[in-house]
Amino acid sequence: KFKEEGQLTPDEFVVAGQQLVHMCGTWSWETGDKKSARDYLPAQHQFLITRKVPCRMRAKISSQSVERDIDDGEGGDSWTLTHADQMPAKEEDVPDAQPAPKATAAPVFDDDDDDDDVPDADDYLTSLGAQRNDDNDAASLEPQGKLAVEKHRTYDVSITYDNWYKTPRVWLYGYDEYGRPLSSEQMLEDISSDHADKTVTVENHPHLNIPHVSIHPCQHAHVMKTFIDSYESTGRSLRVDQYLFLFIKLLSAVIPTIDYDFTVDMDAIKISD
Amino acid sequence: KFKEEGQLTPDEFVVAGQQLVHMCGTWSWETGDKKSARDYLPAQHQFLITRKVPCRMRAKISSQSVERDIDDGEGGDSWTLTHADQMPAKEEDVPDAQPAPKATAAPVFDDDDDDDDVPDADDYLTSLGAQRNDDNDAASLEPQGKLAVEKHRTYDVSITYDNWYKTPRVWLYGYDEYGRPLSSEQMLEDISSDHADKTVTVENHPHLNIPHVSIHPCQHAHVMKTFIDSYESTGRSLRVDQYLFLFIKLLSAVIPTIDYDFTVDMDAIKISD
Amino acid sequence: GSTMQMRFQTFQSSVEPLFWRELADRKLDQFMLSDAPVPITGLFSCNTQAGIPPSLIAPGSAFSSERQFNPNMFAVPGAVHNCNTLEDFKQRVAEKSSLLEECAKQIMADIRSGAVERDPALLQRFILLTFADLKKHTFVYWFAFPALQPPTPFIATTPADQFPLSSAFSEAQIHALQSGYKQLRVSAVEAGHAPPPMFAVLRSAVDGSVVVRSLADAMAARQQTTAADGTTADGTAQDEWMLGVADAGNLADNAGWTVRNALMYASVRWNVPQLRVICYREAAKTGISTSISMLVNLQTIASDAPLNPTGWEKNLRGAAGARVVDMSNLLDSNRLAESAVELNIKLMRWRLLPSLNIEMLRQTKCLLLGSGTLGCNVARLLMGWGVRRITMLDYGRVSYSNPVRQSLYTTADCADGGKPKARAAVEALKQIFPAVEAEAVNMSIPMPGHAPANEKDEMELRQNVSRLHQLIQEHDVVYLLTDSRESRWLPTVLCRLENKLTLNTALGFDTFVVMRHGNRDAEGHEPELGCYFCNDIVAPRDSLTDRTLDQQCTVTRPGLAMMASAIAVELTSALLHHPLRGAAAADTVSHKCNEDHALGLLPHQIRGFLTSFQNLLITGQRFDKCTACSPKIVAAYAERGVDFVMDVLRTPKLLEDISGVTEMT
Amino acid sequence: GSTMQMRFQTFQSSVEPLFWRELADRKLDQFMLSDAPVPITGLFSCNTQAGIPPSLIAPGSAFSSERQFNPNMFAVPGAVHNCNTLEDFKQRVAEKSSLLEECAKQIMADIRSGAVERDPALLQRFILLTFADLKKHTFVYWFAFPALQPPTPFIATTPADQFPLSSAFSEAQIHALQSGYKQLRVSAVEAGHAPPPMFAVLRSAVDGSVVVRSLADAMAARQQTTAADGTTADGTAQDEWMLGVADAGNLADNAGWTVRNALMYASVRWNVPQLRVICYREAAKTGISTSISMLVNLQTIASDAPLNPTGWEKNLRGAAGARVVDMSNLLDSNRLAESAVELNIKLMRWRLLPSLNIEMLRQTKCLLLGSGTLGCNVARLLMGWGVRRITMLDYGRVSYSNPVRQSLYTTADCADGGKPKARAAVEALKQIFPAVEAEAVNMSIPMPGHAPANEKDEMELRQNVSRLHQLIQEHDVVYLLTDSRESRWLPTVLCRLENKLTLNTALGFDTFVVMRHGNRDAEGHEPELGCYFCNDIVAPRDSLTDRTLDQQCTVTRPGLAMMASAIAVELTSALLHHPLRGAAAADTVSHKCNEDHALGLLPHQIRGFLTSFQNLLITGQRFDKCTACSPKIVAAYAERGVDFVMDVLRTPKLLEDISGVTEMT
Ligand SMILES: [Zn+2]
Ligand SMILES: [Zn+2]
Repeated sequence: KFKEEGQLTPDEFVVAGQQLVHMCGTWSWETGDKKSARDYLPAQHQFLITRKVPCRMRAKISSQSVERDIDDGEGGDSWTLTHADQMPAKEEDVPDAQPAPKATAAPVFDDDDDDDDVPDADDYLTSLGAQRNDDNDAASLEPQGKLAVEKHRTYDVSITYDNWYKTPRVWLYGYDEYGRPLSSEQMLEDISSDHADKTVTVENHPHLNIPHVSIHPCQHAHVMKTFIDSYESTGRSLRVDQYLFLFIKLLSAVIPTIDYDFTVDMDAIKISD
Repeated sequence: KFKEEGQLTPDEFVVAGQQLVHMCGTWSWETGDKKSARDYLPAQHQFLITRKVPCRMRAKISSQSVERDIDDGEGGDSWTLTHADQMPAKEEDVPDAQPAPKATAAPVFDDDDDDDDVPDADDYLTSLGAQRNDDNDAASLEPQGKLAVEKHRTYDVSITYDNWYKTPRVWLYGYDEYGRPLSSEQMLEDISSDHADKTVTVENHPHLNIPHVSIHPCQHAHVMKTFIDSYESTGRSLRVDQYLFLFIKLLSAVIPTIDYDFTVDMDAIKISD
Repeated sequence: GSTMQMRFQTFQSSVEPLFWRELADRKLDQFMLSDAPVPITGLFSCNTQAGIPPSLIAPGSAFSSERQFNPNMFAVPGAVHNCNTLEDFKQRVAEKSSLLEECAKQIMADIRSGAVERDPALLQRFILLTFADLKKHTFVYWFAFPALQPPTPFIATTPADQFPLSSAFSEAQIHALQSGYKQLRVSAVEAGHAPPPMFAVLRSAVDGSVVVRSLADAMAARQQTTAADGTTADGTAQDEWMLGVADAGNLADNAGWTVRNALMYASVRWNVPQLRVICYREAAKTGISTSISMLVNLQTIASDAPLNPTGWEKNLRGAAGARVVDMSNLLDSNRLAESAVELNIKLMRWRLLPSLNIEMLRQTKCLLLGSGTLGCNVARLLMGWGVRRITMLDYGRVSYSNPVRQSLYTTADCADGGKPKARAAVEALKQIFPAVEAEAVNMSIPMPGHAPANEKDEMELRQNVSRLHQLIQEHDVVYLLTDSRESRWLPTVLCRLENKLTLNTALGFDTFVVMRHGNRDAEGHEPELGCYFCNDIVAPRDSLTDRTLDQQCTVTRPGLAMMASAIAVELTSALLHHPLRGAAAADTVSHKCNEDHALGLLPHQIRGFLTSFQNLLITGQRFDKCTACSPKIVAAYAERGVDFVMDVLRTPKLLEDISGVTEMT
Repeated sequence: GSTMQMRFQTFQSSVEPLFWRELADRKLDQFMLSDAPVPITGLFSCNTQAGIPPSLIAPGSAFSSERQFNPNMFAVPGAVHNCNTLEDFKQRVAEKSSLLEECAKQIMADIRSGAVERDPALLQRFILLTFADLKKHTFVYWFAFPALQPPTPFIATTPADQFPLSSAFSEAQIHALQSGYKQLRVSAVEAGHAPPPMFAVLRSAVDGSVVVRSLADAMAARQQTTAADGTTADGTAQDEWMLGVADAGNLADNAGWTVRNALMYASVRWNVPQLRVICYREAAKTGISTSISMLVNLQTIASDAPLNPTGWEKNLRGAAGARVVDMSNLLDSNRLAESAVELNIKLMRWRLLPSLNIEMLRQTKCLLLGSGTLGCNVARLLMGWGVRRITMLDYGRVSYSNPVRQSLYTTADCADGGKPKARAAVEALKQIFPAVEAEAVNMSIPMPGHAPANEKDEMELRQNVSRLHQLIQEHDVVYLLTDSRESRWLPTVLCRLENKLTLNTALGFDTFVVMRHGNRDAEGHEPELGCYFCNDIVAPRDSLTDRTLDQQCTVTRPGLAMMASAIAVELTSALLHHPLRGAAAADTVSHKCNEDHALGLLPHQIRGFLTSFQNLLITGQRFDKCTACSPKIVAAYAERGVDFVMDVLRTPKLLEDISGVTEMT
């Protein structure tokens, strides 16, 4: 059935989720808000989450990525996506996990009070008890020094089951380089404008009841079907428990700025095949 | 102005009201609910009222009254009224004030428990402390004996000033023969069906905030103008302080069942002229 | 022969509705748990008509301390004893003799102290015992108009046929009496006092001239005379003092209630064996001609004489007992709302739509499948037509994006994950119109292509099929207002089976369709008109591949839903007023099949195009192989019921096979 | 040369939004005024990327006692000290050294008691000091990750270039390490425990095989060996014990923060002078290749040695200080509503109307004259389009007949004579969409033929003229939605003068008209299109004699107002998106003057006929002698202002004289 329609049943979602958690350590099951639990899913397996996934590049920058229209065969409102097999040309610009930068010296603090990242309005509150280097702890290496840390964001990525569309649905919640939550507008900066305009919305997370960026699932089954067909056309066969790996490939097409390698070895699907 | 348009200013309304109160003892000014006071009227002269005006005949019975259409000169939705000078043919059926019936005997109580005018549901409450004739007071003459009292209703009639239509507006609130308030439906029984269907509505009294039967004032000025013209065509001249006498004539046309003689000597207008 | 024991026409209490509201308000704001007596002011007039009981009115202004007096309305002092509980009320009733006795003593004290001469209203004190059930807006009450009884009944020596004023007074005297008393009352009112309900009259023995004096003045003047009977000191001129009493009574041969205490007063204070009493009555047209007068033998009242007070009002059964009044229709905002809304609708009938069948609409049961943008507006509009029985069905919860477009929700409904929509909608309907009989059903509609996920899900889906069937059976009109094509399938089948009037509304971005599904007529002929699915040869299924009006990611121009909802409801109303209802033939602008009726055309489909503000009326014939309304599909459901539906949920293509579409293609 | 003082990469605190909501909820429901420390659970992982600070996460589930563990997320115990007031918070900050000291003592106690071996997470206790401003949804907070400091800094004897695992381990050993620790964590989780963030490793001196053991097992095994350095009793085989620490750090030449207390632990408990420490790091793609290891010289820690704890997190300025976070956009329902509504509108643009100018609509100020059936619906629809600035004007109060048809009111608004309509409407708008900038104006519109009653009235009317003029000046779009013809006159004149986009809507019983008044174009050319009054030659006056659509006794079919309101607002939106706005030429179905744009035709008038569900698009030219919009009338107002209006109120016929209509007839 999942091959025909690109959809999953709730039970299949759980199976595929178990496989994802097993294979990729960053993913884990969450219970979420008990009041919002869906009874067609086990209480302990309501949705999947992986926290603090790095995202270094704004979509604005990466939007020159090579794109390709996958014709949905019906004309009209075509489903524009950056094809997974053809990652952004600038991907190389994204610093890789290795080599790690060296911490060269004691942290250098930014003395510029006009730093626009630091809200001046909070001066009063944040200066409470503040003394620069009040505990002379030479052995601690602070992350905030600008020389040591580049600007980056992180995202909590979660995958829920959408009972209407019978597909997984992805939700993103972002933090800035100081660990502060991003606004919806800021999060949308990380979505390529093509998708931000068409398929990405800001909605309340069904289990967390907090607004998240989400890819609207109305086309997921359709695209997953295309993916599965394309995958199997190479002679391989996809098991339902591998569905989510392919699904993450789909995400990487729509939101390429997020470092999915952090969560999944994107080659795992070939390995486990 | 009142002759041209059939309208009154608030000040003229007060003048005409003073004249009515002066001439007809049953009418008096009321303050009403302070919160609902209109600031274009003196606090003590918000509206006129006359209480407990008798009404003996249901409109159902009197609706065979002779009617005449006063053509409003514009065709269309003509203003149907029972002309004031041509009171219902059956008016003679209404017992006159004289001769008064004789109270012949000690009151005869209705022993029929099935009497549908007396709510059985109230039995419990109304039987509280009830003992028939518990104080043997032979000198009191009770009104409820059916032989002594015919079925009748009474109405509180009030006249407010309508600042939109710049005319007086009449409101009726009725009681049954036991002094109990009537429902809106019961009150509408006393309106001839022609008017009940067209110009009489049940609305909240603007100063009492209780639903009353009211004649919608949208045609008042028009009809009053017709009345005034007709009155003056006989060579007489109408003063503004006589407006309300004529207005009550208008009411007697729309709601003929109410005994306006009780409140106004309908000939007074000629006398005071 | 010519003497008779006097009898007195009682008051009938008459309470203005505003009085009860004021009592309720004061109970809540001022009295609270206090049941101490509270002074109130009652009113009576001496302008009453024969055949109508004299009223003692408890007016809306009874509690007010700022009083505006009218020379023709007599204000009398009373006290309301408002009990906290019905038990207290019963207790007070048990003690009612002592309550009356106490009041009578006060009256006698005022007589003896001369207070009555300064304020004659003190003679007409009254008692009101109440219990206010503020929840039910019901009031139990009992009035007493205390009358003091002399040792033996008062005797009138004037025969009843000489009671008319004209028997004892000339026309000029009557005129002097009327204008004199009027002046007395007017000057009291002008001085800021209540008009006095008693007065003294002096008729000159010399020239028969009649002068009206206040009681106080009369007392002073009479003290200057030697003889108690009004004879002057020199014994020559025997001017006659008389007592006038404002009399609410209207019987030709009996005095009214106020005269009773007046005679007690005169017995104690006037010190004469016999007195002419004028029962003063005045009407707009007849003047004071209905007044009566008579000579009454007064009595000597010993200072320790028992007062034997009487005066508890009889109830509606003529027995001594409390009365009860239900003011909920006047004081209860829900009832107020109800009558106001009824008025709205009646006005429509009175003015412009005489054929409007209000009662039919009121009894019509409407089932709204979907409580979103369309559902909210349709429900509001149905209430506008006086429809009372509305069932809202939805499965969702109210989310923050809803209230702006879904007119029954507010932000408060969105907190904590949101209230179930159907419930929130019903709550809102009740706030708008408390008398609405609205019910909420929180369930999802089983849909082809949306197979059960597991056993538990299947069980629920099966229940939902049955429940939906039952709901449709129980209603008269069914609205399909959901946001997907496939969710309309099962209701379409069920409505076809049950032959319910079915209104189907769907929105595009700037287009909409409102249609009625065909109904069988009274003879059971199959409908001419099609359903929502008649134009398609593809069975409804998971609508990912659908590109119909009701696309999944519904984005529509804000005004569209109001337009479509309004057309759906107006069409409903027109259909309900047509004798054939849903079986009526379809009108188009150029081809009117139905005789004109006030509510207009009865088209099959109205397709609206917002970009040009145009609507097209379209008639679509029934398709014999329709995947929803064709006889074979309906028969399959009739035969296999829930099992059939479950098969369809799993394999929508089945519909094409059963209906016969598959063979065609 | 090859030895270096060790430094440790700090944690960065990262709080999930749900944590703050949970804290706020618990503060309200459980803690109330208690500020006793409450246990919470933090999370960290050893999968962090270079360049990104290691996070200690306070998750939404931090307060939950039912925990679900993940082998890759390390749960560590913390305590939140939530202060009642900002003053309390400051006080705690002043005492922060002792708070830290206390926690450090607990850690040392757990080390010495062996508790750490049973539960290694105890080593990574953390402190969270908070003050929650629940009204503003603002949280002030300060984390401490207490680290115990040895008397002198720890020294690593391995040079940094030999930190990579491959310098000390073979590939097989690395693999054994990874799978061994994974197994240790998985079995802990399967047993319902948190994964241990520390482990022991034994490398065989014989075959170099690597075995991962729990700390507790290692302690037991090591006690069986004689030598503290791991030498077995017989002295032959020197198996090497090593300490593994789950390390959130990601620097190539520094250990992360968790290693710091781990070294203190080892110094106290392992009783060896030197130890190889594995800073265990693991990523999805790169495995554990970013882990580092080094030999560290341990120290002897006297039982009374000072702990010198450190670890208060630096704030965003790099100074020791509190942080503040404003969660109102996530936790405040008003903000939630706002973003949801914005989404609604953005969806429209994204999907179907790329030209939609959201910001323009948001800034457009709309004045609604009349808050009845039309006004309520128009206001709702404007919000649907994202219009935020809405002024409702009315003079009436909400009565019981209103809520059913006037969609912003409920029965509750009708009590006690009713709230002023404009105010009640604005309150409702805010409940629907809290971010709306709605204002209420309670005033009547001066009308021809409705002359002032007296001086006071005149003064008020004069003020109302000025106020209306000012309101119209301040708004961009004016809706005429009143229920009489004459009340539309003054706004028509003022809108013409101020050249405002004017939408006029009027209802009959089953017909309606929606029209826009003509506007001057940018060059100041007089408008082509007429106004509401252009078709009449009679000046507006007291509408008793009017038989126009907006007849006084308004009775309309319920659906009509929604249709007309929707058309009025949709037309507005189309006009606002046209470069010429109200000066755009008028389209009809057969004659389109404006190039197609997404929002459709721009007709002058839409007349709707409900009985046939048809709308007619009509164009009416401006009438040069119009009693409202003709230049002479506008000039008369411009010249004489309020005085002119007062004359018109008294003598409407003046309008016919001035406009020149009189001469014509
Ligand atoms: Zn069909
Ligand atoms: Zn004009």
